[in-house]
Amino acid sequence: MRFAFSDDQLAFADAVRELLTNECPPEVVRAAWDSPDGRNRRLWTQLAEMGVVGMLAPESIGGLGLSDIDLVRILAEAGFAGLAEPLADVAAVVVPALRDHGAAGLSDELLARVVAGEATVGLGLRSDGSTLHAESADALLLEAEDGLHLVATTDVELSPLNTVDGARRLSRVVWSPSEETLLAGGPSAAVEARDRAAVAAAAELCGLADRMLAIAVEYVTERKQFGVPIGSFQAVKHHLANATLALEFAKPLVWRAAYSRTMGDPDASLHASMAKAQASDAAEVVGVAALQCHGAIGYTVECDLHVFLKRAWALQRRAGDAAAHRRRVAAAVLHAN
Amino acid sequence: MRFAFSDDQLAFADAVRELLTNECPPEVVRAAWDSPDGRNRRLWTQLAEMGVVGMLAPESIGGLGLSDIDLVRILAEAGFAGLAEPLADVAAVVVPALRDHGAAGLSDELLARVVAGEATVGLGLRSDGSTLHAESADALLLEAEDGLHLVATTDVELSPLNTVDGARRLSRVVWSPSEETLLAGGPSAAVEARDRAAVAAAAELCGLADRMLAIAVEYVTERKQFGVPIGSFQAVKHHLANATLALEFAKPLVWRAAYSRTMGDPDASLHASMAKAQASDAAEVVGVAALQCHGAIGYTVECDLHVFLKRAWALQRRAGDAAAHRRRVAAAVLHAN
Amino acid sequence: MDLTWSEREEAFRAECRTWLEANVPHGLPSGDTREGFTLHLEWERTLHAAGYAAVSWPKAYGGRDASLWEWLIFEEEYYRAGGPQRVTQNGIFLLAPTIFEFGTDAQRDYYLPRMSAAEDLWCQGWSEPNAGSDLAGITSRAVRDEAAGGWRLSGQKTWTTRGAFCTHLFGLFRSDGDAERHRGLTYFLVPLDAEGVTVRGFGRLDGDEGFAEVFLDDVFVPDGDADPARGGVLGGVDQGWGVAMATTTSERGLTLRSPGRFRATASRLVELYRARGGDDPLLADEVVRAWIGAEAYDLYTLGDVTQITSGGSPGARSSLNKLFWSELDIALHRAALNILGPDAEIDDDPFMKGYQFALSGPIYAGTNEIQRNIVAERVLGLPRK
Amino acid sequence: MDLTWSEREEAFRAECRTWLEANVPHGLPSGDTREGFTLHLEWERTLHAAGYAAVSWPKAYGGRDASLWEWLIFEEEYYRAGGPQRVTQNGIFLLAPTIFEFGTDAQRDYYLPRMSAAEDLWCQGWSEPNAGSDLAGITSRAVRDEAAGGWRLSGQKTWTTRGAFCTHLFGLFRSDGDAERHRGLTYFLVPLDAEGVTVRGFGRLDGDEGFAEVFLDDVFVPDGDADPARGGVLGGVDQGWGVAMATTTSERGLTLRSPGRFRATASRLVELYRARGGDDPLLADEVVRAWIGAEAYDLYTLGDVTQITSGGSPGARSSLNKLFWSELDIALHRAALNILGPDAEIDDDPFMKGYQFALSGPIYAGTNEIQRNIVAERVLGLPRK
Repeated sequence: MRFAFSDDQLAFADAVRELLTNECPPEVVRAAWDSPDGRNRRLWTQLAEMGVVGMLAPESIGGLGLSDIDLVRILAEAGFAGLAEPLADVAAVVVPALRDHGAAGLSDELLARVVAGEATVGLGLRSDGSTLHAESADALLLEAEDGLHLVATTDVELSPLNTVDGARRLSRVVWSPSEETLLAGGPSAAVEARDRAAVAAAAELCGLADRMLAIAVEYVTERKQFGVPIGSFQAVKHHLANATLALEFAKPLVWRAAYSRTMGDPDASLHASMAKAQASDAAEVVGVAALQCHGAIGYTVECDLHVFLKRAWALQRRAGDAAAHRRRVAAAVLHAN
Repeated sequence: MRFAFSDDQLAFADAVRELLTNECPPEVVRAAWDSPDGRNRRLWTQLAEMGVVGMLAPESIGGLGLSDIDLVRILAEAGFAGLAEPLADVAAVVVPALRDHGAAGLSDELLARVVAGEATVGLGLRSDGSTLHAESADALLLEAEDGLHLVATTDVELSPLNTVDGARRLSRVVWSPSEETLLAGGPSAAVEARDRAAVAAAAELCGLADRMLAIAVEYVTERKQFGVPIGSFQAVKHHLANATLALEFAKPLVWRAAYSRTMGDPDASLHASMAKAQASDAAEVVGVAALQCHGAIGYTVECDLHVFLKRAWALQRRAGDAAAHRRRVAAAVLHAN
Repeated sequence: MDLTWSEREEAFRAECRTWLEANVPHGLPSGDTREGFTLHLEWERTLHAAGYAAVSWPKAYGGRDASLWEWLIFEEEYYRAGGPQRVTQNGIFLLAPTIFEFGTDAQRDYYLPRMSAAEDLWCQGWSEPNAGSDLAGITSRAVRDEAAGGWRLSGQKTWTTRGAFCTHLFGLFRSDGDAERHRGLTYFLVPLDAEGVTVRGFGRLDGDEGFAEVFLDDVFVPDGDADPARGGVLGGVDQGWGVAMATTTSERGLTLRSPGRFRATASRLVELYRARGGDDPLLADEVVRAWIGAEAYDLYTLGDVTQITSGGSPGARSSLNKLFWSELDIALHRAALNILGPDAEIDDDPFMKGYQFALSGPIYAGTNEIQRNIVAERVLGLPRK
Repeated sequence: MDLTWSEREEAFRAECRTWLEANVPHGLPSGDTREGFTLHLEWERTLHAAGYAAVSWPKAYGGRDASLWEWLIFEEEYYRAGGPQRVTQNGIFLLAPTIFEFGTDAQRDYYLPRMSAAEDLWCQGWSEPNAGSDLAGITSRAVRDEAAGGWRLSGQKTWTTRGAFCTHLFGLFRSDGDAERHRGLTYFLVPLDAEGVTVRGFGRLDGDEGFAEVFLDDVFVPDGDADPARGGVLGGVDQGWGVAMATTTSERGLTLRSPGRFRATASRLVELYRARGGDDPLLADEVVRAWIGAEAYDLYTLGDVTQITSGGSPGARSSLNKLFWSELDIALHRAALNILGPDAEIDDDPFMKGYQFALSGPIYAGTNEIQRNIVAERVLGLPRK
């Protein structure tokens, strides 16, 4: 029994944090709001070169052949940086789907290009109803009633949507599933994709919450009112203590969900739902506390907080919100036997 | 438009508070825990003599012929005092039921005796599954599928229950409805009885919450730690501010529910449910805050707080808990039209 | 207790409803953008022409002598009809009550008609970079210019809502630098086109420009009501704290946030639930909680108005009012986002926009932490320290 | 990361499970009543005889040299089997870790075997009437008796759980009256049958006698480990604050509240829901929230133990631990009461009893207000003042 990341895992996460600290500071995330397609190819190439995009792909086609446990910490780092690239969708959902269901000739070649950072694949789950960065994607992995489909972007109709988080370029996708597009039939591949998306979002939410908390701690330590730092007021202390409590007891569920996926635990879906439910709620608690502790300054676009807050609002309700995942836990726990 | 009690109503409530302050201090409530049947006949007679028991009964048989608006403040005073007598059941539910459905010869005479304080009638709603002070009652008003029944206590089988609040003597009642016992058939009388019980409990809960808050305010003003009154700590202030907020925004819903009943408003049931939902939640918030602000002393039986806290726990879940009443509001508000 | 409206009040309601249904513009861009502000101004002038800009004011100032009850009715109908935000609100709802209470006849006669007609547009200048919750920490100063018969104002104000679009500012300045924190402050009225004023707008979290910083550099304002067109002093010199407290009580209490606003949001939430809630019992419970909250706020307000019309004052209880509506507003909008689910992040949904605005509720008009302190200290009587 | 148990650990679990299923007594009256205490004492001695009283201790002291992981397994099995509360807990889980860390060999050899055998029964003497959250406000004093080679203790301790049934007390006394608040305190071990000790039990909200006040009037305790049978000093003279902080960290952290306890409550809650929940989606959601909380606490604890077994220390993070389990315990029991509905007030339901006990969780072992201060100041680094 050992519930901790290995030194190698921590070192990899540190390296990713260092890259993102340098290459993806808040100014870069803000720049994505104003860029034509919201993408940052240079950063994406750097992440691919580090092996992050293809972390779960086999080494034979340029991947790292690592596990979900290795990836989950990296996704938290992406959240911490507010990375607007489609890393969670691609690295945590698309890559393993193409890896595991690569029978169709198309997907093998595509996987290699994805791993190399040359192509991206957008993800469309039925629970979400829209796809991130579909316009800049080369293909789309779309869930239909009969399973997962892999569809060329040219074969669908996209309607872009305005989003609260300007870095998230969402589109509705209109398409028709067919036998040719079917990548993996039956429910299990779709369930796995949904679970992976939920855990990836949960990990990003943990990172986002960590960042919002850090921003708030820094602010309340510096900002003075009534002659003292506002962080010395008990109400402010308790807001941020509550935020810490929610977050620190969500993280273990998220790490465990990645572990269970890696090990093929039969409860992996249950664990994914617990992780997403708790991380969504924690991000809400942390976000509200961080905003409130900032006072009016947090309510301005000049303050970085809103960049992370809006991302969190989006991810809290993607790949199933807390209530939906608790319903799934209820089905497993309360109605079992 | 005028949303306030009249001077007469306030003066009556003040008189009841004065009586209860003198005759029903916490020592008297505690004594009920240890008395054989939990009753205090002297106090009951005094309340009857003041007209409180028969407030809603016609003057012709010794009642005051007043309205639910007059009564609701009195019930809040009963809650404030922690009165263990069955005032809410008798004055708010049984008396109007006998008044309005007095066709059966039995009930006319019984009503006069109830108003005079010579007899009491226990109340058994299907939502509650047990009856307060059934053993000391002369008759029972019991809800069955076909309506309200009036049953002699000698015709039922009673099984006493142990209760958290030792002053609440509860029994399960085993009985068989029959045509002879039917006081008011059809759903409307039963619905009215349930609504009245809900509003009465809500009013008592407001009074209980007022009392718990008062006890907590007094304690935190006197108790010192770290060289200052604990009430000067912001965390303590905010606990009690939250308690005040919950309570002060529950009360208007309770008063309005009594008004709607008096006026025969078609939304009276809806208003009863809003009142009970909000008052139940408010009492929970206030009780938890009051207990926490007391620290260990609140956790002892020597401190009066527990007497009121346990009563509140009971009433929160009687005559429908907050969730049940919100379900009823949902049925009316969300599914209407 | 009487929860019915008189015939006269019902007639007033019918009149408001008819007029509003015929005249309320729909789909205006936010009034906190420059483009939207202009359109909102037109609407304000339409309201004024019909006598609806400030119904409870005397006719002479552009109102219609309506009672406080009728004001509640107007507000309810206004939000029921989907009326747009009132870009005049900081003048009409916050400054005006203070002018009624502390102004001279000359000030009332000059400012109020211009305010109701939306000729003068007022923004508030309370906060400074280092005086937010700690309002007494204000450092902007007013220096006496005896020769010119007035004051010279210097300093920086911030978080002035719609400051970039307004014409006038009201706020506190330190007129006696030696006095203690709450003393030595004076309440000034300042035209923003005065020499020495610079206004810089900046962006709000909800995407609107919304806020402004106002820099004052030796701005001349005459004494009292000597020349209202050039601004002046409201209430006595060095008496600003007491005058400002009257404004903040309005701000926290019902004049800023009438119950009609939340009732209307609750109704729209119910419509959203019916359209998209899918009969989910948890969403239903969340919607009903918020809906009951809106009812509670409405009733609480009726109690407030009963008290006020009987000559009472809500006093520190206005802090309870502010705590409740600010948290209710968030609850109403959060319930909507939970119904919308993954579509909540789509920006053109009015509930998403409303949620973002609602989140500022526990911050503006005195943070909810400060309001909770006030409730504890002044409603419950707990020791200040 | 490896969330599997070794073969050896699984074998240990199987052994515990078998023994506990065969031996755990059911339906004991509360150990916080005199009658129940006697029966619990029998059970403690049965546990000790089978080597289960303190599994992680060295064999010489009555344990079985189990690892911290095995201790977690034992606890999980203990609560899974419905094992009764441990009336020895204040000794075994709170005092013992402090004796292991600060005690002399003579103290360890004398106290620990008697503790695991439930011969000595320890209660804690932290709180005083005017020193609760403000532990440094202790005024009970220890006066040096040079001639007799020891100390004379006087003062009043309160809230000592099961104090009326215990044989020994550990607690802080002011040995240097001139020192500042946190200094000049010494950690004493005191037999309650010493001359000058008076114990008075009093009632708890949940109906059990439970608490006691302990009055000390010139009670003699020898120096250090000079004569452990008569008590003594643990750690150095005037070093009591540091020694006590080690105990309070144990108290807040996992040794007092192992995850098995909450997992077992969560399982019983699920059973209750199945039996009486009526498939109500709101109740299901509430149960699931609490159930996920119990899982989260379990996993968090595994992280803690991983850290401790790698030589780390949770430090101030034990305050997070305490906040979480105390609020989890309430959530678990409140969900049960909501399932029970009007029957919740019926006293013989174990969830009602458990709810009342759970409500003391945010109070004992340092109030949750103090724990939140600690998290803010020592985990997040916010300024103390």
